[in-house]
Amino acid sequence: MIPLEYYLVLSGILFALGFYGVLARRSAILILIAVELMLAAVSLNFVAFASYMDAELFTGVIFAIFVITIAAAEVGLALGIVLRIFRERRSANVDEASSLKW
Amino acid sequence: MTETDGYILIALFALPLGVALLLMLLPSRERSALMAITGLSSLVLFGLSVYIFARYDYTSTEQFQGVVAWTWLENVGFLGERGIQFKVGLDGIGSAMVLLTGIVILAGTWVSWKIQRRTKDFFILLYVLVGGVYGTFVMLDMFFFFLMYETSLLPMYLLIAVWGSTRKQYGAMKLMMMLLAASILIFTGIFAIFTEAGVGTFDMEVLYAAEYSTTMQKIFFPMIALGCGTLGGMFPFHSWSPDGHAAAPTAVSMLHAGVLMKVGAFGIIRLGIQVLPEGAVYWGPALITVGIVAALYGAISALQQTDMKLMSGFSSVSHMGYVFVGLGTMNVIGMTGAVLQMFAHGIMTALFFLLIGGIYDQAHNRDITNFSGMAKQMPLWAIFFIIGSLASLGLPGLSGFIAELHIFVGAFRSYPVVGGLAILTAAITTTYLIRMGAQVFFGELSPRWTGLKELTWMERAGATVLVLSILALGLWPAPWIDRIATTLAQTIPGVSL
Amino acid sequence: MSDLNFNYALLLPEIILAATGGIVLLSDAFRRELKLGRNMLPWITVAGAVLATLASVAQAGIVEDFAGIVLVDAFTTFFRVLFGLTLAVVVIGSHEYVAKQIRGQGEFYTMLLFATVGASFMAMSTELITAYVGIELLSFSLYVAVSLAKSDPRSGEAGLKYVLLGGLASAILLYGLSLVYGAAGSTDYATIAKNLSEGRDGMHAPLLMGLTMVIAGLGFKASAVPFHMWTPDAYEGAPLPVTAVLSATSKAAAFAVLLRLFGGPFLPAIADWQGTIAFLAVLTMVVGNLIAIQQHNIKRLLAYSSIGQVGFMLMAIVTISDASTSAVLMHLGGYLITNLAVFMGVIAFYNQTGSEEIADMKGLAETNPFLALVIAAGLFSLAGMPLLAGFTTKFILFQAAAYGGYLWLVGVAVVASTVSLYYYLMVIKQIYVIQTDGSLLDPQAHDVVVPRWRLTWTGYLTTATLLVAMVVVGLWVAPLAHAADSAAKALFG
Amino acid sequence: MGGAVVLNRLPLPAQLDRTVTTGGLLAGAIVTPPLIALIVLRVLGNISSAQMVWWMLAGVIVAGALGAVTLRNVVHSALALIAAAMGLAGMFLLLASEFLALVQVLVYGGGVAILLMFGLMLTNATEDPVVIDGSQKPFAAGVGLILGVALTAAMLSANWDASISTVVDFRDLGARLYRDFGVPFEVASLVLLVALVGAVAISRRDNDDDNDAEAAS
Amino acid sequence: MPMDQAWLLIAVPAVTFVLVALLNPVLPRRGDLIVVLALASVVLMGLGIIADFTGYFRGGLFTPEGANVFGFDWINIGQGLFVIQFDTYVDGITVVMISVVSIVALMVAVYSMSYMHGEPRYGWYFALLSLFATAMLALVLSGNLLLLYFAWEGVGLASFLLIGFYWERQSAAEAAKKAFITTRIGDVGLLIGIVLLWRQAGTFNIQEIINFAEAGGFSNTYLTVAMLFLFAGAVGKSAQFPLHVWLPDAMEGPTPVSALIHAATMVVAGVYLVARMMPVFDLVPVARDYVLYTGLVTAVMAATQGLVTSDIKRVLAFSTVSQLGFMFVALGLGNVTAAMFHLFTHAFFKALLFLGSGSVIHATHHQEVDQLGGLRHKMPITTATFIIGSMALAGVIPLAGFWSKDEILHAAMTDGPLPVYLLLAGSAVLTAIYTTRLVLLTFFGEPKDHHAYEHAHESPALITGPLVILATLATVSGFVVFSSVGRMLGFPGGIGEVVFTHEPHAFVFDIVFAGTAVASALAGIGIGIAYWKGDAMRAVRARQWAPELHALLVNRYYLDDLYQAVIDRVVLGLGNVVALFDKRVVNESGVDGGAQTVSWFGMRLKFLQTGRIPNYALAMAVGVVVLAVMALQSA
Repeated sequence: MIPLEYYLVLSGILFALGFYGVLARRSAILILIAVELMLAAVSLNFVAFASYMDAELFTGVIFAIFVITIAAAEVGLALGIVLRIFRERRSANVDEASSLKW
Repeated sequence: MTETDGYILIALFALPLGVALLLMLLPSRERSALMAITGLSSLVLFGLSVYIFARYDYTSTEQFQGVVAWTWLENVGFLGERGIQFKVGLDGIGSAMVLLTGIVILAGTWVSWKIQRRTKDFFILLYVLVGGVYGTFVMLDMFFFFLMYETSLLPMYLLIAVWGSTRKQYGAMKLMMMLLAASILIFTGIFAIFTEAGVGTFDMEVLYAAEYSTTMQKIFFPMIALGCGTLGGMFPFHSWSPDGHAAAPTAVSMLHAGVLMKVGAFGIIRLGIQVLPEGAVYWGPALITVGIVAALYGAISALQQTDMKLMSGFSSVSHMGYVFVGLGTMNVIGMTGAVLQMFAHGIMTALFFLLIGGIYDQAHNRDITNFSGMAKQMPLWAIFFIIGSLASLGLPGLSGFIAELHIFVGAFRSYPVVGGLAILTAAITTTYLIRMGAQVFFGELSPRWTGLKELTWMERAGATVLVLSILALGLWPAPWIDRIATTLAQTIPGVSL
Repeated sequence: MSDLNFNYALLLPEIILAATGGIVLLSDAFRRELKLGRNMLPWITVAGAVLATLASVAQAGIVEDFAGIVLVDAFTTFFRVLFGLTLAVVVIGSHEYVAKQIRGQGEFYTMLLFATVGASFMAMSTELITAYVGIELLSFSLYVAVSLAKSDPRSGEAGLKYVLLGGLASAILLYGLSLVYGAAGSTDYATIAKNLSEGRDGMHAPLLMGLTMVIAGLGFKASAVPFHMWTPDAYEGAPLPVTAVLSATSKAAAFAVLLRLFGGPFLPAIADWQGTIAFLAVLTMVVGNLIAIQQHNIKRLLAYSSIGQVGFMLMAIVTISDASTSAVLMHLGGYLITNLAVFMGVIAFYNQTGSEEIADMKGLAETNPFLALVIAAGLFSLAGMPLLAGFTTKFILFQAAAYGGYLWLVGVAVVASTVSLYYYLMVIKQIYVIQTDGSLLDPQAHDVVVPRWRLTWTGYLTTATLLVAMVVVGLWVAPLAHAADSAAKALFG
Repeated sequence: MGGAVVLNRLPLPAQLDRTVTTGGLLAGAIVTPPLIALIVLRVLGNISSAQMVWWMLAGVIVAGALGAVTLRNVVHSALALIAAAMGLAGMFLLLASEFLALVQVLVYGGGVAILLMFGLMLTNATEDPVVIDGSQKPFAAGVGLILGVALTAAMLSANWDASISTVVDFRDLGARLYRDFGVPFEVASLVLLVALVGAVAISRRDNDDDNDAEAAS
Repeated sequence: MPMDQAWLLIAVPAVTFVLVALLNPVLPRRGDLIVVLALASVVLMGLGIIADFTGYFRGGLFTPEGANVFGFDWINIGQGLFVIQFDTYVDGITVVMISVVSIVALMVAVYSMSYMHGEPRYGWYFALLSLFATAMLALVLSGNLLLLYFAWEGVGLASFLLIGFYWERQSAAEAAKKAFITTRIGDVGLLIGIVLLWRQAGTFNIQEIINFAEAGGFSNTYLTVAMLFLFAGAVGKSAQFPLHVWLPDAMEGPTPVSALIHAATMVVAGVYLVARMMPVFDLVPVARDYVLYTGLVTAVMAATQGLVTSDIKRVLAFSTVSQLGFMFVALGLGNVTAAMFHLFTHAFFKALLFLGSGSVIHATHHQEVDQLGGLRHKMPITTATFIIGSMALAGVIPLAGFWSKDEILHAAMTDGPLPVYLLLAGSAVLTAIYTTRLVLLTFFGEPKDHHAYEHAHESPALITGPLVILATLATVSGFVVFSSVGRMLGFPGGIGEVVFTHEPHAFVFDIVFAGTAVASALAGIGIGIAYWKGDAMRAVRARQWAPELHALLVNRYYLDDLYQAVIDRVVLGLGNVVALFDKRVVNESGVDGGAQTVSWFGMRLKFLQTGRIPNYALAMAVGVVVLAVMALQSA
C-alpha cells in the first residue's frame, strides 16, 4: 500500500522543480515547459487526493481533467504570442522583451 | 430658529454649489452674465448669512437650531437605523462662522471680477469652495461634515496653481498635500468615534450623547486636533499657510485664510472638544502650548518677512495660535475668545489679502522694502490697510481686541504665564505691522510707483464691507458673544465656566 | 448525483454573452457574405451586453443554484450587472479606437464578451472547478485581447508577460486549491465550509500552505503586491479598452471570487489567512501608490493607482463580514464607474492626439474643457475627493474596515490614499495648470483663443454618462449601497 | 519558407545520434542502480509491487522534471517534459484513474509535445537552439528549494488519515463530468476556443488583417 | 449738568470725529469749526460736570461709588462671570483731568485753525483732534479698567496718527512707529496688570477692585506683580525711564499736537492711572517705591538732556519727561494731590510753551535754537507769553509751576529719603537752567539765521489768543491751591480738599522751604543767563567744556542706540533665526523632505519593475515563500 504522502511529496518536488524552471529559464518556451511541470504536480495532487480522500465523488479527477485541458490550451495560446514576439524581435528570449518597465 | 430656517441653512451651501453648476453651463464669453450671477448670488449669500445669524436664538436652550434631517443611507452594512443622515442645523458658533463666510465671499466675489483668464472656471471652483465651507458649518452628520470639509479643500489646488502667482505650483501642491495629509487624522478619528460609539449612526447629536472610554478619548482627541489644526495653521504644521497664501490669488487667499482656516478650528470644536471632552481636557495644556508657541513663532517669523503675503501668512499662523490657546483653556471665556478670534481674524486677514491683491495686481510686486510713501499714491488703500493692521494688533475698538482680550483672560484664568506670553505676542505683532506700515505707507513716494492707481471700486466696496465688520465686532461684540458663549456654556461637557 | 433537469434559464445572461461572442466571431468572418461592415460588430456586442444585463436584472429576485456549482443570487446579479454595463460602456466608448488600433476586431469583441462570461462565472460559482474555469476563461480572453494591438510591439510583450506570469499564477493557485481540496475534502464551497469548521485534525499545515497559495494566485489576478508585477506592463502594453477591462472587469471578478471564497468556505479558517491578507493589503497600497508617483504614462499611472485601490479593497477581505462586503461591493461599483470614466476620457484623448503621455495632456482644459473635466473629476474621485463617487464609497469602505477592528490598517490606507492624490494632481496639473504652449497661466492677461476639438458622439455619451453617474453615486449612494448590501447579505445569509 | 528549409533547421540525425547514444548510456548508468535496488527490495518482500512501480515512476518523473528545467538544449528539455508527463500518466494508473492516464498520454504525448516542438522550431530555428539560463539562477534554486522543503514539510506534518479505496469507474466519471460539471465543461470549451482563435489572431501578421482592403473598397 | 450725563463728553467728540473723518472733503472749511464748536461744548459740559460734582462734594454727598454711573453691559458672559461695562466715574481726580483736557484741547483746536491753515489733510487733522479728545475723555471718565484700556489705546492711536501726520517725512514715519511700538510695550504690561487684577477680583470696576484690594483679597506678592505690570503701562504712556525714548521723537508731529498730546494730556495718562489706583498702590510699598524711583531717574535724566538739546520742541519734550518724573515721584510718595496739582499746572504752562514754540516755528520755519535768536523784537506777544511759561516751568513764584512743584518738593522732603529730595531739587535747578537757555537762545541775542529773522513776524490772533489765555492760566492756575480761591471757584478748601484718595490734603505754605525753592530756581536762571547770554559761541563752548559728557547727553545716554541694537540684533536676529528655522527645518526638512522621501521611495521601488519576466516571477515566488513561511510559523 502506498501512503498518500508519497504522492504529495512527489508532487511538491515536481512543483518546486517547475517553479525553479520558471525562475531560471530565459526562453519563453522553456518557461512554458516549467509551468507545465507545475501543472502536472497539481494534477497529481488532485488525483491523489481524489483517490485517497474523496473516493465517492472523485472531484479531484475531474479537476485534473480540466487542468490538463486548460494547460494544453495555454501552451497553444502562449506559443501564439511567443511567435508574434519572435517575429517582432527575432528572439523568444524573455529577457529581451523588456521594453515595458518602470 | 424654525425649521424653515433649516431650509435656508441648506440653501447656504446648495446655492453656491448650484451656482457652480450653472456656471459650468454658461459659455465662457458671457462675462456680464457671469458677473450678474456671481454678484447676485454673493449678495444673496451674504443676506442669508446675516439673516441666519440674526435668527439664531441664543436664549433658547436648544443646542442646534433649524435642524432638518433626511435619511440618506440606513440599514446598510454597519449602518444602523439612522445611519448617515443629511442633517443640517446650527449652533451659536456655527452662526458666527456662517456670517463670517457671508461677509468674506461678498468681498471675495467682487474683487475676483478683476481676473481675466478663465474667469468662469475660477468662479466655479470658488463657489464649490464656498459651498463646502458653508456645508461644514451647518452639517450635523459626521459623514456630511467631512464631505463638506473635503469639498472645501477640493478646488484649492487648481485655484492656486492656475490663478496664483509666484511659486504657485509649489504652494498649491504643498497646501493641498499637507491639508489632505492632515485630514487622514480626522478621517481616522471619525472612524474611531463611530466605532467606539457603536450606535451605527454618524448623527452628531447622537454621537455627542454617546459614551466614549477615557483611553479612546485621550488617543483620538489629539488626532482630530492635529488634523483639523493643520488646516487651522497649527504649529509646526503651518508650513503650507504662508507659501500657499503667498501663491494664491486674492479671493482664494481671502477665503482660505479668512474662512477655511477657521473651518479647521471649527472642526476641533465640533469633532474634538464636543465629542471627546475628556480627551480635550486632558490635552488642553498641550493645545495651549502649541497655540502659544505658534503665536510667538508666527509673530517672530513675520518680523523678518519682506513679502507682504508671506508676512500676512505668518501673521495668520500667529493669530490662529491664539485660537488654539483659547480652545485649550477649556473655559467659556477663553473658548469664546477663540471663536471670536476666528471671526475677527477671518475678517481682517481677508481684508489684508484683498488689499495686498489690490497692489500686487498693479505693481506685480509686494516686497515691503520696495515701497514707500504709498499713502500719497493710494490713500484709501493705506487707510484700509492701517485699519486692518490695527485690528490685527489688537487695538481696542476693532475686532481683534475683543477676541484677544477674551483669550488673554481665559488663558489667565488657568495659565497666567501663557496669558502673559500671548499679550507679549500682541506687542510683537505691533512691531511687525507698524514697521511694515511705516515703511510702505509713510516716507517719500518712490517714483517707481507713481503710475499706480487707487483701488478699484469693487475693491473699495469689498474693503469697506470688511472694515465695517471689523468695527461692528470691535464696538458692539455682544451679538457674537451672546451666541457663542451661550452655545459653549450649554453644550460642551467638561468645559468649566 | 443530480439528474439532468437543470434550469438553464439561470445561465441566460452568460448564454447570451457567449452566443453574442459566437455571432460576432462568425459575422466578422463572413462579413463579406453577409454584406455587413465591421462597423456592426461593436453594436452587436453592445446589444449582447445590454441583453445580458437585462436578463440579469430580470433574475434579480431569484436565489437558486444550478447543479450545485453556480448560484444565482443578489451577489451574482450585482456582478453580472456590473460586468454587463462595463462591457457596454467600454465598447461604446472605444469603438473608434478599436477600428483603428486593433487587429481582428471580431476576435477582439469576442474576447471581451468571453471575458465577461468568465467573470460572471467567477462571481456566481460556488464550486472550485467552476470558479477555476471561469478564471481561466477570463484570463485567456484577456491574454488574447492584450496582445491584439495592431503594430504596437508593446502589445505582444505585454501579452507574453501576462500569459507566462498568468500561467505561473494559475499553477500556484491550482496547487493551493489542490491542497485546500485535500484538506477540506471537497470542491464545493458549502462542504468546504462545513469541513473546515469541523476542524479536521492534523491538516493545518497543508491547509495553511493551500490558503497561502490561493491567496497568491488570486492576488495575481487582483494584482496585489508582490504579485502585481505584470499589471503595469500589461496595462501599458494593452490596447486602451483592454486596459479598461483589466482594471474593471478583471479586478472586480477577482474580488468576486475572493469574497465568495473568503466569505464562505474559508471563513472558518479566518485566523489562518487574516494576517496574510492584511500584510498583502498594506504592501499593496503602499507600494502601488508610491511607485505611481514616478509615472509619466497615463496607463501606467492608472495601473499603479489601481494596484493601490486593490490594497484598499483587500482591507474588506481582511475584516470580512456582511458589513465590509457590502462596503467593498459599493466601492467596487463606485471604483468601476470612476475608473471607466477616466479610461473613456483617456481613450477619447488618445483618439485625438495619439498619445498616452501625461505631459501631452497639457492645456487640455483649453482645448477640450469637457474632457478635461471628465478626466479631472475621475482622478479626483479616484483620490477620494468629495462630491464624487470615490469619496463616498471609500469613506464607507474605510469605515467598514475600521468597524471590523482594523483601524491601524485604515490608517495606512488613508495615508496611501493621500499619497495617491499627489500623482493624480500631477495629471490634473498638466490638464489645467499648464497651457498648451507649456507655460503657466498669467491670471492678469486676457483670454487667448485656443482651437478646440470635439469628441465623437459616443465619446460624449460615455463620458457624460459616467460623469453623471460619478456625481450621482457620490451624492446619492443609497441605490448602489442597497444593491451592494443585498448582495452582501446574500453571501452571508 | 518551404518545408525543406524547415526540415533542415530541425536538429536532425547527426545531432540526434550523438544525443541518443550519450544520453542513453548516461541514463542507463544513472537509472540502473536504483532499479536494481528496487527489484532487490521487491524480491526480499520489503516493498509491494505497487511500491516498486511507484518508485520507478517517481524516478522517471523527477528525472524528467529535472531534465526539463536544467537541460541546455531546448529539444531535450521538451523531451524530458514528455518523459515526466508519461511517468505521471503511470502514476494516475497507480491511483486507479485510467481515464486520466489516457488523457495525460494523449494530451501531453500528442498535443503539448507537438506544440512545443513547433514552437521551438519556429522560434529557435535560425540560431543555436541552446538557451542559457537566466542570471537569477541562484535565487531560483534557493526559492525552489525553500518551497520544496516547505511543501514537503507541510505534507509530512499532516496527518492524512486515508487510504485508497475505489477505482474510478468510467461511467461514473462520465456522469460526473458531463452532468454535474457540464457547465464548466462548456466554459472550458470556450477557453479552448479562445485559445484557438487567439493564437491565430495574434500570430498572424498585421497585414493579414484586411482593413485596408475594406477601406479601399 | 448732572454727573450721570458725563458720557456726553465722550459722545460729542466721537460723533464729531466720525462726521469730520468721513465727510471733511465736503464740509465747509473742512469741518474745523465743527470740531472747535464740539470742543467748546465739551468745555462747557465739563464745567457743568464740575459744578455738579462740587455741588455734591459740598453737600458731603460724594462717595466713591456714588459717582460711578452704570452705562450698560458691553460684554457679559456667563451671567456675570465676565462683564465689561460702559460706565463713567467722576471724582476729584476726574474733575481735574476734565478741566485740563477740555480746556487745552479747545485752545489747541483754535490755535490749529491758523497754525495748520493750508496744510494738506487739514480736515483729517481736525478729525484726529476730536478722536483724541474722545479717547482722552473716555480715559479719564472711565469707571472700569478695561474701558480705560480701551481709551488708553485710543489716545495711543490718535497720538500715532498725529505724530505721523507729516508721513511724507521719513523722520515722522520713524517717530510715529517708535512711539506706537514703545508705548505698546508698556500697554502689554497694562493689559496684563488689568487681567491679573480681574483674575482675583473678578471685576474690572475700579472701585470694586480697590475695595477688594483693601479688603485683603489679593496676596501681597500677587498684587505687587499686578501693580508693577499696571505701572508698566503708565511708564510707556507717560514716557518714563526706560520707555521715555519715544517722546522726544514724537515732536515730529505738528506743534499743536505736541502741546495737546505730548505735553498736557495724553502723556499724563500714566500719572492719572497711578493716581486713580493709588489706594491699591498704597497697599504694596514695593510697587509704590518703584514708581518713586522711576520718576526720580526720569526727572534727573531728562533734565540733563534738556540742557544740550538744540531743537526747541525737543527741549520742551525733555522737560515734559522730566516734569512727569516729578509727578511720579509725588505719586511714589503717595501724594496724589501734589501729583495731580502739578499735572494741572504743568498742562497749562507746557501747552503754552509748545504753542509758543509753534508760533516761533510758524514764523521762522526753524526750530533749531542754533538758528534762532533775537526774536523778541519781531514777536513780542509770543516772547512774553513764552517767558511766562518758562518761568512757570522754572518755578518762579508766583506762577503756577512754583506752587505745584513746591508741593512735590515738599512732599519729597517730608516723606522721602533725603537723596530723593536732593536729586529732585537738583533737577529743578537744571530745569531752570535749560529753560533759561532756551529763552535766551531763541528770543535774545543776535539772530543767527538772518534770512529767517527777516521773514519772522508776529503770529495772527488765532495763535496769540490761545497763547494769552494759556499764559493767564499758567499764571493763575497755581492759586487753586489756596482754599480761598477754591471756595471762590465753587469748592472749598483748595485743590487738596478735592483731589485725594485717602484724606484731604491741606496746603501748607512753608516760607523757608518755598524760599529755598524760589532761590534755587532763580539761581538756575542766573546760571543760565550768565552762561548763554548773548554770545552764540557759548553754546559751542559748552560742547567743548566736557565733550564726553556732552556727547553722552546729546546721544541721550545712548539708550536709543541700545534699543536700536537690541531690536536689530536680538529681536530681528531672533526673527532671522526663527525664519531660518521655519525655512530649513520645518519647511525644507519637514514638509518638503517628507515629500521627497516619499518620492524617493517611489523612485527606488519603481526600479524594481525591471520589465523582465523572470524577475517578476521571482517576485511572485518570493512573495509566495514569504507568505508561506509566515503562515507556517504562525501555525
